[in-house]
Amino acid sequence: MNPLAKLLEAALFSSARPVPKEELASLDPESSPAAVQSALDELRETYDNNGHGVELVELGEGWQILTRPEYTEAIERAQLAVRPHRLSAAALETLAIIAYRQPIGRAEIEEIRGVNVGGVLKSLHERALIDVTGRGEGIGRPLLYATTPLFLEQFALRHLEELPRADELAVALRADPRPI
Amino acid sequence: MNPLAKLLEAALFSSARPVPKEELASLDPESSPAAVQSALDELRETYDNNGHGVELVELGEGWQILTRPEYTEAIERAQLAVRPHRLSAAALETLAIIAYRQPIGRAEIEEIRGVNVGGVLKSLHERALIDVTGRGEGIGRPLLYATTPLFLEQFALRHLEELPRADELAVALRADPRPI
Amino acid sequence: MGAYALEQDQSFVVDLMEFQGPLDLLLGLIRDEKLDIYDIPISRIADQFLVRIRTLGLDQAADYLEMAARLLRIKAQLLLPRSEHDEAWEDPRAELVRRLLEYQQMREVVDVLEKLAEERRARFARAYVPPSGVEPPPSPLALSLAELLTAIDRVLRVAADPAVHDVVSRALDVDSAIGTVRAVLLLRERARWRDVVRHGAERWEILSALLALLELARRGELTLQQATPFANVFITRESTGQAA
Repeated sequence: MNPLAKLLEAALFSSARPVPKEELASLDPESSPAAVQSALDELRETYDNNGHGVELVELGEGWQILTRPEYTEAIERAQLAVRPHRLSAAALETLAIIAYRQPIGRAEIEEIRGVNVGGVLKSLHERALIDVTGRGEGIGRPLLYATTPLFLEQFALRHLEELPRADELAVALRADPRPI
Repeated sequence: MNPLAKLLEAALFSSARPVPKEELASLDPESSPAAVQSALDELRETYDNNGHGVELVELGEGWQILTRPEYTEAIERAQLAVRPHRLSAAALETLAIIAYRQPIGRAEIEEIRGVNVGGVLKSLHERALIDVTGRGEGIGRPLLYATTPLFLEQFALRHLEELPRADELAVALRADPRPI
Repeated sequence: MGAYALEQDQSFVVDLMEFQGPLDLLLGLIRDEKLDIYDIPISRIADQFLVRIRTLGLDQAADYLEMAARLLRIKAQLLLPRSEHDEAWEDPRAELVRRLLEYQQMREVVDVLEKLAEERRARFARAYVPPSGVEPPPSPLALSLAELLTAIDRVLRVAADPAVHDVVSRALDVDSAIGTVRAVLLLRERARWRDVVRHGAERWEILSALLALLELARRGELTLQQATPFANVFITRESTGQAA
């Protein structure tokens, strides 16, 4: 490919959005609009004729390199097979609170996190990381949640006492300049 | 290119991070590891020989397509992408120690650097360049830190063994100072 | 953002001074004076160290003061009289030399890392990531202790702040009510209205619970029975309903 086509390929590859032709032209002020167009044509033909898994397309907003649609399914399947599911930050925080304060009711968790945790509790419960262990005293005798044996297993903990104490954690994870 | 190479190209284009080898292999369950490797080689050679603006590199426990360095300046000038921030000297020193001595606790890092590293550890952890991997023996069972795959990725390393060995460094450790 | 975070810690001060800490400053002095690292004239270097941290304004920093104290201690130890042929005598500078060499080694690695990072920074990865077409089916959970610890840290930081309560009118929360009902039915097969709605519940809670019961009955997870109007509502878990 000619040098301008290579530059355009690199630029299109590293841009998060389709790139309008004027922006592509600004990559090399020496090149005429006609040269930019012929470089785009060359890039497109390279992808089409040499058998590539990607193609160059012109969308409303500009030019973009996209993977060919016939590979989408295989790619998504492979990602799912290999990339494990992660808990959301909200779920982890809720789990952390339950681990340290169990048994604990929903209102108390919401008090600490400052947001509604109904949906999060539900999904943690569905994942069998927490369980209802009883009911608390007080108004409405709230359900109390605790972590399950699966929770320990998932975090490779032998028992809950292996979690750091709150004060240790503050020392370990937080900026903590020595007193001068 | 052969069909597997095209599929691999599409998969590598679909990811902003290096694609792990297992994921590449599971794209086509019929293909042997040798076939995957030779398709990767074909893809790399295509990029190298046919004059492309991108290249295929192996790093951080996987494969990734990256733009060639000669286009970086033009792409940045056209504001199509920006380079990430440089790490501070404090961050680099701490990372260097962790990379060689992992898993390592905070006190030991501070002993080598001669300064408090609480804040640096926290920011490295937030940037996912280091991770807590367990707890050490001894008083307070300190948290132990290790580098992450993202560390390898950001330093374009395939594995930690690519860093120079201690005996390859100019400064050799000598046990005792000369007698006075 | 990352750079900003790094500037927050105290190493920022030292960064400004172009020294990464007392060991770095000490190495600088040794280099400037062209001294032999294995044979440091401690008395001279200790005095210079004190002058430098004073002029650099580092004489308040704990790490530098600690090193100054260490140097003065070594100086004092070297002044103690010792016999000509004392086999057991250990050079009090040995530990300092070891640390200086170790630090120098590490700085060498930093140079390597810096070069690698620069090379990687000069290449861009694909920025556009195609949106995934389908809602991913539940795949095995990947949980790391580190993630949990970070979450705890976030919680602690937030929880340490004084709680500020704003009174807002709440919308219905059927999802959580469904969770409550399911949780109750995990504990026992039959439950009553009172078990899923707390005494003195607010109107939105009562409505949420009611809608939750109806929804779960519709999904076949439970059956609702009421013998007569205004009598107790019995909630019975369906054995075919979802398992715990």
